[in-house]
Amino acid sequence: MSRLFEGIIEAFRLIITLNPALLQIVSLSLRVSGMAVVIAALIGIPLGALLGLKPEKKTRLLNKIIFTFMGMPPVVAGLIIYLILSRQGPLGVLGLLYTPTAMIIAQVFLASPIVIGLTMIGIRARGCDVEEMARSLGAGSVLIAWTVIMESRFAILGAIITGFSRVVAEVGAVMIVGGNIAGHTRVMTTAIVLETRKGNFELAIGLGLILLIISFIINSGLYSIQKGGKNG
Amino acid sequence: MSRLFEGIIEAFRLIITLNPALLQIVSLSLRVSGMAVVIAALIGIPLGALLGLKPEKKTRLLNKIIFTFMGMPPVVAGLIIYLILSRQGPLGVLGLLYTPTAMIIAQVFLASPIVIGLTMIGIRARGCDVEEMARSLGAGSVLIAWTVIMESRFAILGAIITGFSRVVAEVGAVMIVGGNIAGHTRVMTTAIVLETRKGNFELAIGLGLILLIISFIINSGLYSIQKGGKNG
Amino acid sequence: MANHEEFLIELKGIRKYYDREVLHVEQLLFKKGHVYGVIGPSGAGKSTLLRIINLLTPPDSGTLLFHDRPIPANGAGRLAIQRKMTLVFQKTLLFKDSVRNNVAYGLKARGFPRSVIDERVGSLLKQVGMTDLAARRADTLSGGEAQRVTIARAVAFEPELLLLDEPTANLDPGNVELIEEMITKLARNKAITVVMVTHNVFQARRIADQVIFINQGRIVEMGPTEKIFSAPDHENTRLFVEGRMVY
Amino acid sequence: MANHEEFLIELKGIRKYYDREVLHVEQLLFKKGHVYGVIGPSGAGKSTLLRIINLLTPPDSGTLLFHDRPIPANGAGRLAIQRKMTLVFQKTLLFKDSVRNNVAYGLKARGFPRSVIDERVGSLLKQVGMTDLAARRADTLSGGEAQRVTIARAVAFEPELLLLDEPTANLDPGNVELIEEMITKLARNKAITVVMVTHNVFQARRIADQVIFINQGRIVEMGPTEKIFSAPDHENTRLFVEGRMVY
Amino acid sequence: SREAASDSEPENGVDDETPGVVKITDRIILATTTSTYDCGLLDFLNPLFTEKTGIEVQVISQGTGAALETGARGDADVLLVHDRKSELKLVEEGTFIDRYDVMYNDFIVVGPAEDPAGVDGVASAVEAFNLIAAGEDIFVSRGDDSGTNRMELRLWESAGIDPEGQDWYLSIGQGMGDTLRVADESMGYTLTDRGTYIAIFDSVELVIALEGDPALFNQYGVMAVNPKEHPHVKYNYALLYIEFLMSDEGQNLINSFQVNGERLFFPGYGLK
Ligand SMILES: Nc1ncnc2c1ncn2[C@@H]1O[C@H](COP(=O)(O)OP(=O)(O)OP(=O)(O)O)[C@@H](O)[C@H]1O
Ligand SMILES: Nc1ncnc2c1ncn2[C@@H]1O[C@H](COP(=O)(O)OP(=O)(O)OP(=O)(O)O)[C@@H](O)[C@H]1O
Ligand SMILES: [Mg+2]
Ligand SMILES: [Mg+2]
Repeated sequence: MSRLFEGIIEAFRLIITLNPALLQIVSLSLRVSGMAVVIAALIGIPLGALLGLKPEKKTRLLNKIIFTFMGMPPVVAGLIIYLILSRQGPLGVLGLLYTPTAMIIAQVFLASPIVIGLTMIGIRARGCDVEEMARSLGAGSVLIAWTVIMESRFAILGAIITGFSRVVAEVGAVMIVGGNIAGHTRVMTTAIVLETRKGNFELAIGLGLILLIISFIINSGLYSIQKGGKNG
Repeated sequence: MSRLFEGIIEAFRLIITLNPALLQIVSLSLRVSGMAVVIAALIGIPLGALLGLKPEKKTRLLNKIIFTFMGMPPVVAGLIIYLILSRQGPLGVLGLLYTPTAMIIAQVFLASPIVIGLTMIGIRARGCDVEEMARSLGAGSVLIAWTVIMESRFAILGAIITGFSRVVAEVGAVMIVGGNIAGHTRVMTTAIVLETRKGNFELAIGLGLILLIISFIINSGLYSIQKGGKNG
Repeated sequence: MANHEEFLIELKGIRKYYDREVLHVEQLLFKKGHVYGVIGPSGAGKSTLLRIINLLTPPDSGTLLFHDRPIPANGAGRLAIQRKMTLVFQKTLLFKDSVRNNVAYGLKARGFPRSVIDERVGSLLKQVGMTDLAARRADTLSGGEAQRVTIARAVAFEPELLLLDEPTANLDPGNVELIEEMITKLARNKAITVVMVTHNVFQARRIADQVIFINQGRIVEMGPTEKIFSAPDHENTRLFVEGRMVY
Repeated sequence: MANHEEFLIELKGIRKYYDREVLHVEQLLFKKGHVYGVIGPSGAGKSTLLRIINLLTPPDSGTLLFHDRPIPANGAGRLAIQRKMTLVFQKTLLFKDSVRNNVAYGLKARGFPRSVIDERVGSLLKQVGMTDLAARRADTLSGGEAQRVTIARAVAFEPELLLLDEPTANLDPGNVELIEEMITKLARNKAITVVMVTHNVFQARRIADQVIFINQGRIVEMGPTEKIFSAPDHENTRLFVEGRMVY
Repeated sequence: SREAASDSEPENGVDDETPGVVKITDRIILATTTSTYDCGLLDFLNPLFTEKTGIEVQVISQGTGAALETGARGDADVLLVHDRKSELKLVEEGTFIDRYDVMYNDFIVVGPAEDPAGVDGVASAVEAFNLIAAGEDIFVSRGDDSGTNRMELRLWESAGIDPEGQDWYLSIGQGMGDTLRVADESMGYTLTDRGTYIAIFDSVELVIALEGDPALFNQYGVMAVNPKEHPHVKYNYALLYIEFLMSDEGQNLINSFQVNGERLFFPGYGLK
């Protein structure tokens, strides 16, 4: 176990001494997963709200499909995006493979079903009553949506956090479409896998801890936004 | 793209002809992830319900910690379980490494925070009122918990499905603690990674599709249980 | 029949089914500036009627006319009409927000300027005796407090048609009087049409010009308040207002 | 004062604060088999009082005695006492289940045999006129229907203490009479103690033996019903019951 | 048999474990690199060993570093890896014993068919690396401290070039198969072991740019985990496995193994 401590200490030493390579990896992780979650939220929250306001009977099949897509293996998502973006693929000319953009696309693909599905569940609890109240008070569709979302904001926060958790911890897709190129597309999780491959298990765990701490800080931030949003 | 079709057809041919190796892999996937989710649900639903009934202010730190653990990279979870179960680790004598049991342990570790966190969110929406009503009607703590859970069953179904999705699609942890040993600890996702590594992308995607179809069937099953649970 | 122009809203052949027919209204007309009391036993279809008028529940057949024109199925035209009316739900529902923001909601939806909003909200909270609790989160209010806030929220933007579903069910006599005064004043001074469902026949008698008695989804009788209470055409109406209807 | 043994429940020095003090009861005693009417303006603390008695809201100070013994803080003893009483919430809450299962809930919680449950539920649904809707999902009921179901659910297991928070607020005169009869019968025939909060002073007058008037968290006056209504000690009591209290 | 091994059967990871009628009496865990496993060699050899001994071989294929670490922790019984220097060091330290040079193949430089750096016709790897660096053509490095990666870094050193951090030098920290795919997609060069290249030859457009340089020799070793360090390991069975691989039969089998019509490994020690 002492080696475990060494590994963790080594990881923290790297962070505390502001090791540029590690900082760059951390910042790329956050940019990629952050951007992916923002996009997934912009897609998923309105869509989830829409579905959540429909009677459950009508959306049953769609629900099941969305839930199923939550279980998309990241490797498969990565491969699909890879085949599309690869030189021979339909969008090969864009030259997006092995770029952060490709990683964002793959993560949006993975996070969206989660945000949609969990938003929908959250809004089902009392969304319809809120929608009717808002409508009766003369709200247009944008304000109705906003109101419904704000009334379920704790559940939607959960949807966003769950989506973020999935992508920031995910390695299969970003590895395939990003290529884990040092200084270019290497993120925390791919770095962890690399250290694992090299047999530096303890350093890998140390990096994992750093990732968790960062997640914790981000979660706390999201939490306070949610609280502050409407006199919490 | 024609190769993609070939790969998908090949995957389905394997399933339709009841290829024993593939069937064995599928069944192991389901047994491992199914068992992990059952355990995670047994841990997570009561715990989540308990937290969801507490005033949000009191559980804020705990919430954040649970949300953070949702973002545990599977590789790191796998490494931690590995170091514990490894011959030199504290539980090495049990000889659990590279067994399905080890894989279940790792997946429970990954699924529990999701089930806890999402159950908690689901129950917050109206759990306290329901709890008080049940208490006032003379329910003991078991019946109270049951009632609260049944009243939020749609949200809890979502929690279970999200947990299952995460672990059935996960590869980092089962690869490390299971070892992807053919005929013994190889599951769908590790098989997909193996095929990917060998360049058989199309077969990998085909296997991914099969996994998604299985997820779909399971989701549909869970759905009808939820509907049947208490007269629709 | 009176000049057609006076009619604010008209229901024609409206029917609503759930597991059975719960509402069947051949024709119903509401005049501008009048106060209508809707009475009837539990489950008669009163709330369903209000919800249909407020365009929340689509009827299974029939049409609604607003100022003599059919209401568009969707789009800006429908929203414009929806904005001319509002419904205070039987089941009090406030947004998880401050009391002040709840009352301001309809005004904000209509794009009123901030200063007008502040002023109206302030004055309304005062009228319903909730000034002290303006900053309170709405979900901590007592039953009667919440009910007063929903009423303030509904009248804030002075709708042409105010639909009230048992709005004083949780209020004590003093507060009931206060709300009743407020409502009758709105009808008189601003020509607001009020349709109020109430199980309290005395209340209907106090404030309504016209009373509609509904039973088992049908309008049994509609007429001037005094007539309904003193000389109703139907036996059931008499039994109901005397509290002697047997179920 | 009467023989101590008659007291079912006693409150001593109970105080509850939120942002301010909302309830402060020096002493309050409820006798077995009596019907108490609790009246008072909106926000007076009536619901808070019932919730404290039902052990749902812990008071910030003071003690509750049940049959002269303090109520244990938790464990089987507390559950046993909790099972001897029940509260019909002001805000109607039914479980997302059939009407029948809702009414059966308290019986199931107490482990009544299936046959007894079926029989009681059937008879109660008949009493409140809901037999036809027994299989209906509770969340599709009308306001008054739901309210009747909550009352049936509460009386099904014949609690020693029945706490009612505006239980007929959404009911029409005929149904109100029905429920009132049911409640007074329970008190008379089964010696059930009833504490009923109502904003309807006439109702309090009709059914209560004793009336408690609460204002701003304090018990202003408590006494036999006729005394409170005809010769109250306090000016405010008189103003309130006459509906002339000014806020 | 040779036929079965030389068609595409072994590439099919799903199809490869049809349990024979052999009665399994015990199991050992073999930690190995992806290069020996993914090409199907072990799926070809191991059933024959099981048939002989009744011992099932459970294969865990990892990066070389992870495989060595797994062995060092006592979580495997026997290892088949290709990082001779580290292996010998660990044997010296007593972590592993009974190490033998079991087989070898060679590294090759592969690149796009257009050969932008003009490597074709060059005889030495160092020279080829010089040309790639001079033309700033893309070079994909495994960057995972594996045997292949160390070999590549030695070649850069010999060429007197420090490619680290250069725009054209992509260090990706992945396995050989993945590295070949990245090189293929980014139209770059890379250094690979011949086995992996032949195994995935089908799915990439890369061609061999340079081969045959004696400097590109790739030795595989087999060794057992030292039972003195880890008393629970199945040392006797591990020895049986090592004996099997080193036997004439085993060596012949290795020699006969083909993928895509090409021999992937040569028995024994290469640099005689
Ligand atoms: N969670 C809370 N936080 C702050 N104030 C509260 C909270 N709950 C209740 N109150 C306040 O306590 C006071 C008493 O509430 P209570 O519900 O007991 O009133 P009530 O007498 O039942 O009134 P009503 O007749 O309107 O139902 C009210 O002013 C209410 O706003
Ligand atoms: N979604 C639904 N499914 C089935 N029946 C419904 C549904 N909604 C309402 N109903 C039934 O329609 C009837 C009329 O309901 P409505 O709410 O209009 O009654 P109401 O006159 O307002 O009664 P109350 O005075 O009790 O509020 C009731 O019997 C009710 O049970
Ligand atoms: Mg109604
Ligand atoms: Mg109250």
